[in-house]
Parts: sequence; structure tokens; C-alpha cells
Amino acid sequence: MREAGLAPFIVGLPLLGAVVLLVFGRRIGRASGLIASGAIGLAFVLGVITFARLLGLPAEEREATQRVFDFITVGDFSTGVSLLVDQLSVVMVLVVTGVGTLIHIYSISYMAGDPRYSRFFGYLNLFAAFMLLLVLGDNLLLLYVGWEGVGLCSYLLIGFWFERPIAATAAKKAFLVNRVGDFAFMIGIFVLFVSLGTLDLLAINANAAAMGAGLSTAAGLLLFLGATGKSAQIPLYVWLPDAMEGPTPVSALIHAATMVTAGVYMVARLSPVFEASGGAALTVVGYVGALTALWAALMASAEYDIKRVLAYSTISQLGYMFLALGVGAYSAAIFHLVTHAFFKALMFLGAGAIMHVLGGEVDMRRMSGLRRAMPIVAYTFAAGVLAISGIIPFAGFFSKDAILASAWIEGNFLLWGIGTVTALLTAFYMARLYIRVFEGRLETPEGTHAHDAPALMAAALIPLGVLSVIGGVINLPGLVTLEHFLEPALGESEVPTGVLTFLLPGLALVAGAAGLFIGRRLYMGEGAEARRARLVAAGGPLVEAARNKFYVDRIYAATIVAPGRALASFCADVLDGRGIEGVVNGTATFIGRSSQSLRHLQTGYVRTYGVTFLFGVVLVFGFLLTRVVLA
Amino acid sequence: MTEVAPSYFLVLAALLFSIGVVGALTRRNAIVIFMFIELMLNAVNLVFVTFSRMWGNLDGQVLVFFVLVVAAAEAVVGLAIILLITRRRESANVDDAHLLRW
Amino acid sequence: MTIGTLVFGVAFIVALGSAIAMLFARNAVHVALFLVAAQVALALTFLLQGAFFVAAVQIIIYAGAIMVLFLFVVMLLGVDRSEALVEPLPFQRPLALGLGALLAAGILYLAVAGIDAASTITGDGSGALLALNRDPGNVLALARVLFSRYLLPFEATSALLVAAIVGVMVLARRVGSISAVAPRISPAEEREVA
Amino acid sequence: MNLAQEFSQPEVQLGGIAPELLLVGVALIILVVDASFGRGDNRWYLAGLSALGLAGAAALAIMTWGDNELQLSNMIAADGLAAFSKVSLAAFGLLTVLLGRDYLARDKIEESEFYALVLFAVAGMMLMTAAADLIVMFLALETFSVSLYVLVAFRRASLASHESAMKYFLLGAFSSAFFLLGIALTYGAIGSTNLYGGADPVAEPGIANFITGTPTDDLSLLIVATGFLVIGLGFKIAAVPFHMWTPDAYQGAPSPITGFMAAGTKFAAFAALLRLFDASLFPLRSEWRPLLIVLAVATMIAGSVLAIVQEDLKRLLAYSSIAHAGFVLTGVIAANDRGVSGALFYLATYGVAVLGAFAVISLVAGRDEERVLLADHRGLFYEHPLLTTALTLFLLSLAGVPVTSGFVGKLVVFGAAVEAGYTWVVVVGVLTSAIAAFFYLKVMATMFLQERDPDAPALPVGRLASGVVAVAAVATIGFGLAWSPLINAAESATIFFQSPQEQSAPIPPGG
Repeated sequence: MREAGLAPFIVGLPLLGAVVLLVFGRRIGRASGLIASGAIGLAFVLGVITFARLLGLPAEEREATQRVFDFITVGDFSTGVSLLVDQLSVVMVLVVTGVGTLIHIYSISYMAGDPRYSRFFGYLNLFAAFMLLLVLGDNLLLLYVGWEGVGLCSYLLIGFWFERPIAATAAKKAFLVNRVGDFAFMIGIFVLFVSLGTLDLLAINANAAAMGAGLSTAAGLLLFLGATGKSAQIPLYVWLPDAMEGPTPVSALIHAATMVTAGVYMVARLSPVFEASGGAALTVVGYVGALTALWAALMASAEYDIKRVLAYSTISQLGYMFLALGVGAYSAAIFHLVTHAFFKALMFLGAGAIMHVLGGEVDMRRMSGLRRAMPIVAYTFAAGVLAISGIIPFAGFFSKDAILASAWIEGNFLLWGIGTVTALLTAFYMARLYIRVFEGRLETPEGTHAHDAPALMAAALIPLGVLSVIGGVINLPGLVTLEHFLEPALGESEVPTGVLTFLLPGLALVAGAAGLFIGRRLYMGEGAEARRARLVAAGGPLVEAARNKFYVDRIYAATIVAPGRALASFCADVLDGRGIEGVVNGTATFIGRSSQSLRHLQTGYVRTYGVTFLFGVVLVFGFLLTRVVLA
Repeated sequence: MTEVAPSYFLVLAALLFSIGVVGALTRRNAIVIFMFIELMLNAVNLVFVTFSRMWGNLDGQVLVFFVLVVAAAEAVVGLAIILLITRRRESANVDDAHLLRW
Repeated sequence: MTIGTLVFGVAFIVALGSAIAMLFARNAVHVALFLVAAQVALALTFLLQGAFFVAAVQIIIYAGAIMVLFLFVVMLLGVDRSEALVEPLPFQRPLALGLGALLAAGILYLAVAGIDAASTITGDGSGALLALNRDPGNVLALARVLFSRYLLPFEATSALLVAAIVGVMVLARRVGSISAVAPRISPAEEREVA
Repeated sequence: MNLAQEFSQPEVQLGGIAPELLLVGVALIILVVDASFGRGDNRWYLAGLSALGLAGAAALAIMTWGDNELQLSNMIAADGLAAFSKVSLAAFGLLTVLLGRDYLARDKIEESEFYALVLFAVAGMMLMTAAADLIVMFLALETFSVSLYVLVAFRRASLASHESAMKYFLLGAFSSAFFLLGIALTYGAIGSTNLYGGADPVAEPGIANFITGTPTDDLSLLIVATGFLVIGLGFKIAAVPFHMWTPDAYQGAPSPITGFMAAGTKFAAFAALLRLFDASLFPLRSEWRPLLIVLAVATMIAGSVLAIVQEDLKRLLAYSSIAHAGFVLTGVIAANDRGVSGALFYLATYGVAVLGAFAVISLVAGRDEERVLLADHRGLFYEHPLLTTALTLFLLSLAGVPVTSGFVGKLVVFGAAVEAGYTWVVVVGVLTSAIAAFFYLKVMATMFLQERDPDAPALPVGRLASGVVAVAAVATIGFGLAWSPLINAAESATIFFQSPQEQSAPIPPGG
């Protein structure tokens, strides 16, 4: 497929929308939402057309690079702007534009009345454009531009209500933590460029094996560290829960469905680099993913803020995807990425609908029985819960099963075990969330009156609900499956055979069902309180620990902060942050403080400048003189 | 020509240059500071002339002319700037001018 | 001790003495006068090394014209002002003196040890210079070098001088009003100032 | 041959200095025209004349493209470095003049001397990039410095402008004395001040042919002299610790001149630095490299760190310009072809971006530069989306974000340093760029995320100034996407004039 394709327009439409809205937003006013939704909706249509065209081609020809700009190239710097349309990128495009369109529509209703209404949509469209550039770019440079661009939009949108100091702080934190990852990512790109002499994704993949194990391991680990920042994995996950300070559609689009999956996409896209390392980098990816999945699931089980539960759940599910990548099941990871986008966006939007009617309330202890008041939200949310819990035939069952099966087949039973336990936990905390919020006697905070989601919100919730139910069919064995579709781009993945065909999905199903059952026992019906009290008493320390986010902050404080404090007393308040964020914020603060104190050397007295100059003279002169004399 | 070794002239130049540096940094009157900078230039001139004698060519002496021109040009502009600022502030003290800092 | 050595001794003492006196003179006019003295002494050292024309120029232009300009400006601003000897900036004097001493030590080392080593390759060019001073004479020889090899720098000085003159014309022009407004600083900085 | 013995008419070739001659001539014409033809309110023809002169100078410089020889008794080089530098400097001058026209008209201080002095400064800078003799270098340096001292003081109604001029002047004269001492010591070491020398190393000595013709143990005086030359040039490029004048001078100067200083002064001084170190003193690189590395690292760190807390945008960019000097220094340290061409590319694109940035700042600042604080740029985007987008673009380029020219520059310069084996310097460079990205982002966030102060007056946006912004923006993004023409041009600049001895006796790599 070498004709001038539609890809440039897929990126261009949201970009155009963003430019129009940001420049003329004030004059456009209420129509901004429509323009933004139209732009991305049209991009979605183009995406579907591209997808259909790809399907019409023989499998091995489904890969096309579309050069947008062509430049004279010289020497080793020959990176133009061109887009890569292949199976992987088109799937990502469909997710980004499809889910994105629904969330745009939802936002028209959700953001109505906000004084910066059109700016919000401008940012959303800008985000979509950068995200599409990220997945469509055919070289690391464009990918990086998109990567930084979505980061910037994320920063802008988390801090959208910058009047609230907590939102501004969260935005800053997200930015700083991501800088750490981005920095590693940039060095990784640099390593690839220096060792392979190209930034072209396909060329890198083709030549990755030539790099040698050492370099490719280094490159892989650096890239992965970049992914842990953007995709909120251990150790850089701390920003995502705080990012919930942004408007809820933002949480749904950026911090659940799309941007945070950029790391997964990048690792899948560059899988040959990770494989060239002889497994070392992939092993790290797998274990970090599995640990993150378990870790975040435990914290989600103890959280009361409904959006934060969903945020931890997102971290956990992203962990699953990295687990899949770690065992080489790239298409399973992308499959889970797709279904997760459906059901997690759905749940966020549902949570947003609840907050919308409850005046921004997020503490689920103050909610109860909402199902009676808002059935659409409740039933779509239930679809999401069942999907994420892996209950057959909901979407999550198939994708989660694919991941766990791959871990088993690869012989990595430890990863499989962690994944299964996490599946149980996932079902548990989701049941807990659902039951607390929707079941029982209808109760709402004072002064609010629960009613169902408005039409536009429902218009987004219902399609996502349907997708959560039937989303699994895209990978049903026997049909035109996603895995087969992705195979040319990502390589073949093994499918369980024999008794495993039924045993593995069965086990996963049992784990999910058990989690739901436990949740129901503990939170619903007669004696739930008593059972809960007994459990807390029995598992006392563990529950207590989970409620305290496993003391992660305090552990970080003890291991990282305290020695630092001892090391340099003037850094005391610099490193007074907590954990990784403490270190990151600490570094930033340290630089800020140094700057603040060093600036006073610039006294404004010209004679001070002269003395500094003379100091330099003596240094330079002395340096050379001693060299010459000693020589 | 004198039998005094070139080193002695260079010692004198070194001392004058250093005194110029110290004076430029410790005095506060802008014009006086500038005079010390002129002293530094003069010391360099002595270096040029001394090296001219050591090498036995006239390039060093020619270079003195250029230093002279530069000194004159700098003096004209510099004194005009100092005059400007001193008239406004009614003080030639460089320490009084520190609006711009940090 | 020959007459040359004697003259050098006098020049050395006068130059160094006036330079040191410059450091301690409180009145700007005195500083200028000491500078003139130092420059005249320097002219003597030029003479001693066969640079006759440069010595004359040093006295006429440097000690004469340029220093007159300085004195003129000093007079314009008021002669009676003298500088307080109290140093307002902390560490300024010790730092300037210490670093200045280090610099002096370095250059002195160069002057004594370094240059002598270098003169093993240069040799003493006094003979060649003397020959030039005799035939065709210092001024003529200088002119030949200046107008052949150094033609471009010589012409370049004209641009420099014109630029300087144009600049002074601008600076000397009267301005109607003056805004004495200090540059604004941010609230955070204001707090620090207070 | 002893030159002083008999007078021989020097061979006068004007090709190499034709651009400078033209500029000086046009500057004089401007003064005469202004003095002869009344004092109208709208003296557009002054800016027009200057622009014509600068364009002509660029054309003359392009005509020397491909030359590679020493002219006028080995005093100047007509080579690729000079040609590339002169074209870039003419472009900077052109942007400055156009910008200055709107600025002067707005502040009602339009005077012909402004244009004349800018032309003198450009001529001086050009001469500096071509100088093949230290005394020419010094005179050129003084020519543009003297012009800049006056230009910095051009806001004659402002105390800040006076103060910055005085500080710049006193420290500039102070540093000139050190540079001059360096020249004197060089003369002492080799008996001449020439960078290359002539065909006969005994009759026409120069640094390059002295080094190749002398046993290394006699080079000590030259090496020490080098240090003072570094100090003098380091002052002009604003390398730490010779940078203290930069923030103050940049803050007080009129914004167009600030941009011109950041772009032009840096370019001229770096071109001289490249010629001096990467050509003449190349065989002694093991001596000067450690020195420049220390300076580069200190410069990158101090510039980036100190910029973070600045509230005044001009000051912020001043510190950022210090950091950029450090980045370019890594190219000088690399001392290979890619380092030289990368440094030149970097300087050219940095100059355009920084001029564009100061153009926007001067527009926002309004009369008497009253609004230059970060806070004055709050929500600017919602009032002037195009201007803000342009400024964002410039800042992105300064931060080195891909798809802007700044990224390409950093990539090439850092790549050259890695090639030369100085990876750790590059790591420092990347780290400090990460720090620097933070304050550029702070500016962007202020312009996009905050609300405009309702009391802020509307900005009159001059046509010429917005044209300058547009051109700079197009160049910034253009060279970010299609860098190859400029890189190719810069690569042709790495053909330094080399004396015959050097060519016949190539220096072994790594020696």
C-alpha cells in the first residue's frame, strides 16, 4: 500500500481542531464541543476506512509508510516526517479515536458550564493529535514528539482547574515524575541512535539483533524506564493516583484508555530490541509488570476514593499488559490494552456521572444504593466490573485469559501465579466498589439529588458498555482474530492446546468469580459488617498496611529520605517529600534552592562581578601554569 | 641599548598589571576604576615593547599603536557612559548602581 | 652601574611608586596625576629598549591627550569629591588583594623563569633592533611595518574610532525626560528585599 | 627578509573584507543622509538603507564561498568559516534592524545612530570571524564592543539601561586588558600575533606553523598565553565564571539589542574561538581541552540552574544564553569536523530563535519595556495566539525539542562530542538541558494556563516586528525539519585555511 493514505489526515484533523479551538475558542463558545467531537469523530471514520483497506490486502502487505514531508537527507541525519500504518498502529488508532470520540461527546455534557469550556476541548483535541502522532510515527523522533506532547497535554489537563492548589500540585508532580522516565527514554533513544545509526522504527527492529546483548539490554531497560513513567509502573507510578485531580473525562481518556498505554505500545513496537537482549530486559519488564499489578490491586482494595480505586486498578491492569509483554505475548498485551480501554473508560465515565450528580463527591463511604436512582450508570458500570473481573463472556475474560495462558505456556508459573492472585483481588475490589456504591439503601450526601446520567453522557456510556460485554469477540478463536491480525507486526504467539485449552481459562474464571464472591460476602447482605470485622481482625496487619498504602511513603521516607537528610542537613526540607516523588521533587527543589541561593552571588555590584572574573582568571591561569611547570 | 635584562622590564609590567587589577576592583569611583584599567593596558604595552626587543622585530612596537587607539576609543565611550550615569545619579560611585541584580 | 641601569632603576621606582600611590589617593585628580607619572616613567623604559617613537607617542597621546580627557571629565563631575576609604562590600578587599597577589605571582614567575627559558629560542634581538634604529631609523622602520603588514589593522582602527565617535554623539545628546523607575521585581523578590 | 629593511607595497585584496567595507560605508552614508535631509517623523529610509547594506554584505560574503586563502599580508582569512559566519551575522543584523525600527518608533527614540552602530557592530563581528591575526581579532572585538556599549545605553531615559551599559563597559574593558595580555604573551612566545603564519616560518611566524616547527618543550609560554585568550573570548561568549555581566546587560539593554548581543556577539566570539582552537592550536588540544571542558561544564550547570528562579523574562533568557554557550563549547571541545559544523549550525539557529524570542518580548513589553516579567505574560495566548505560538516555538527550540532547529543543533554538537570521546560531558549537557526544559516550560505554562490580567493594555504590534517574528519562526521550524541545507553549508565552513606546512605534515589523530 504505497498510495498517499489517510494517515496524515487522521493526525491532522484533531490538530486542526485544537488550533481552531485554542485560537478562536472564545468566539466559538458552546460550539467548541461539537467541533472537537466532530474532528476526532471524523478521524475515527478515517481510521475505520484505513482499517478496512488493510483488511482488504494480503496479510504481508498490510504495512505502509506514508511520507508526509520529504526532505533531502544527508549523512546519518535522514529522519523526515513520515507515518507508519500497519496492523499495530491501526489498532491503536481505532482505540484512540473511537474511545476518544465517545469521551469527547461525554465531555460536552460533563464540562458544560465550565468557564474554560472551549480551552478544555482544545486541549483534548491536541492530546488526541499527539497521541495519534505517537502511535503513527514511523521513527523514534516522532514517537518522542508525541510522547512529550501527550505528557504536556496531560500536565495541562491535570492542572486544568489550576485554581485548586491540589490540582496544580498534582500536575507538577506528574510532570516531574514523568521527566525522570522521559530522561531515561531519551538516553535510550540516544543509545539506539548511536549504535544503529537510525531512528526508523522498522529499521531498528530489523537490525536490533545486530546490537549485541549488552547494548540492547541497556537500550531496552532505558526505554522501559521511560515506559514506567508514562504507564505508571513501579517505581514511577506515584503520579497517577494524584492525577485524578483532573476533570473525569481526562482521567478516562488520558489516564486510563490511551496515554498511559503508550508505554505498552512502545515496548510492543520495539519488541525486537527487547528480545535481542537475550531475555534479560523482557524478564525485567515481566516482573515489574506483575509486581505492579499485585501491588496496585492491594492498594485499590483499601482505597475509599472512587476515582483513586479506578486509578490503582488502571496501574494494576497496565501491570498485566507489561506482564504479557514480558512473556513475549505482545498481541495479548495489545488485546488487553484494547479491552481495558473499553471497560476502564466506561467505569471512569460512570464515576464521573456519579460525581456529576453528587456534587463532586468521591468518597464511596458516602454513597449507597445509587442503582435505584441511576440505572443506566449502574448497569453499564456492572458490565465494566464483570469485564475487568474476567467473567465469561465479558471482554476482560478473553484478554486476561490470553495473558495468563501465555505466562503458563512460557513456563513462567510464578508470573502466572501472581497474575491469578491479582485477578482474584481485582474482582474483589471491583465488587467492593460496585456494592458500596450501587447496592443497598439509596443514600446521597446532603443537598444532592441523584438522577440518571444525562442523554449525552449515556450516549457515551452505552456504547462502551456494549463493547465491554462483547469486546472479547475480536479475539474469539476461529474468527478473524486480533492476534492473527497483529501477527505480521508482532510475531506469532502460542495458543494453549489440549487440556490447557479449558483448564487455564477455567482457573482464571474461578479466580474472578471467587473474588466477586468474597466481595459480596463482605459487603452485602446480613452479617457483612461482622464478617468484615473478623477479617480485619484476622488479617489485621495486612489490612492496616494496605490502608496505609503499604507504608510505601514511609518506607521511602526511611530508606531514601532519612539518609539524605543525614547526609546534608541543608537538604532537610528539600528531601522532605515522600518516596520517589520525594526524590524527584527533592531534586527539583534542590535545584530551585541552589538557584535561589546562587542568584544572590549576582549582587548587582559591578565590583563583585570583577572579583568573580578575576577568580576565573586565576583559575585558568593557575591551571595552565601548573600544567606547564609540572610538564 | 641597555644591558638591563628583559626580565626586569617584565617584572615591572607584571607588578603594574596586578596593581591595575587590584585597583580596578577595590576603588569605587567609576573614573578611577577606568584609570586602573588604563594602567593595565600600559603594563601590556611595556610587555609588547620588551618582547619586541627580545625578538628583534618591530611588530611589538606597532602593536602598541593599536593598543593606544583602542584605549582612546574605549576612553571616549567609557567616559561618556560614566558621565551619563553620573549626571543622572549625581554620583560616580559604582556601588550606587545596582538596580539590576540576582 | 651604567647610566642605563640607573635610568631603569629610576623608572622602575617612579612607575611602581606612582602605581601604588594611585591605590591610596582618595581624590580622583590625584589618581590621574599619579597615572601620568607612571606613564612618563614607562616611556623611559620604552626609550631604554630602543622604542623611541613609541616612547614619544606614549607621552604625547597617552599621558597627554587621553589623560587630559580623564582630567576633564573628573573636573566636570567635581574635583572636590573624594572617596571614603571604608569598603562597603564584605570580602571585596581581601578577595581582590588575594587573587591579585596570586595573579601577580603567576605573571612574575612567567617574567622571571618562563621568559628566560623562552629567550633561549628568541635570543636577544637588541642587536637587530639597534641596526634598524640606525638604518633606516626607528620611525621609518616602524612606518614600513605599519603600512605593509599591518595595513588592515591600521585601517580597521578607523572604523573603531568612527564607531566610538558616533557612540559619543548619541550619549552626549540631552534626553527630555528620565524615568527613574527601578525595574519591577516580582512579589517573591520583594519579600526577600524586605 | 626583514620587513623593516625595505618597504614593499603590500598586495591589497579586498574580496575578503568586502562585506565589512560595505557595511562601514553604508553606516557613514546613513549618518550623512540623516544629517543632510531634515528630521522628519518617519525616517523609514534609514532602516531601509541598513537592510539593503546588510543584504548586500550577505551577498558579497556568499560570493567568497569556496575561497580558502589568507589575504592582506595574512591578516584575514577568506574561507568557509568566514563566509558562513558573515552570512549568518548579516541575517542577525537584518532582523535586528527591522525589529529596531518598530522599537525605536514606538519609544520615540529613533535616531540614525542606532542603525549606524548596528552596522558597525555587524562589521566588527564579521571581521572577527575572518581575523587571521590576533590584533585584527582584538580590533574587531573592540569595534563591536564599543558599538554595543552605546547601543546598550540606547534607552537613554532609563536608569537600568545606563547601569547595564556601565557594567558591561567596565567589565568589558577589564576583560579586554586580559585578552591583550594574552596577545602580548603570544607575541612573546612566537614573535608574531598571526594565527597561521606565512610560507616561511622564520620570516613570517604564526601560531600554527610555530607549533609544527618547534619542539614541544618550548611551547609553555604559548600555552599560558592561550589561557588569557580563553578568558577574553570567554567573557564575550559569557562562559562561567566570566558571565556575570550577561544578566545585567541583557536586562537593561533595549530588547532588540539584547537579542542582537545574544545572537551576534556569541557567534563572532565562537567563530574566533573555533578558528583559534580548532585550527591554529589544534595540535595543542591536549593542553586546552581540559580547560574548556571545565568551563563548558560549569557554564552549562550554572546557566541552567540560575535561570530557574528568574522572574524577568529577559534575565531568564540571559541565563539560558549562558547555558547555551556551554552547549556550543562541547562542539569546540570535540574539535572535529562535526563539532565545528555543529557549533556553527547551533549558533546560527540559536541566534535566529533568540532574536525571535526577544522580538516577542519587546512587543509584549510595550513602551519603556514596562512589562517584561513572567507575570506580564500570563494568559498571553488568549490575547495574542500567534505571537504566543511563535514564542513557544522559540522556547521549544531553545529547549532542544525535536522538530525545531534547536534539537538538531544539540544532536549534532553532542554527537560530535561523543565521537571525540567526551560522553560524560554530553551526559552533563543532556542533564542540564533537562533542567533547562523546566524553566522554558514554566514560561509556556504561564502563557497558556493562566488568565490574562484584565488591566493589561492592548499591545500595538508593529508590522516589521511581526515580520521578524514570522521569519524567525519559519526558520526555526524549517531548519528543524529540513536541516540538511544549513548543515551542508556549515560543513563547508570547516575547511579552515591551512598553512602549507600543516597540509604537508598532517597531525596524527589523537596526538
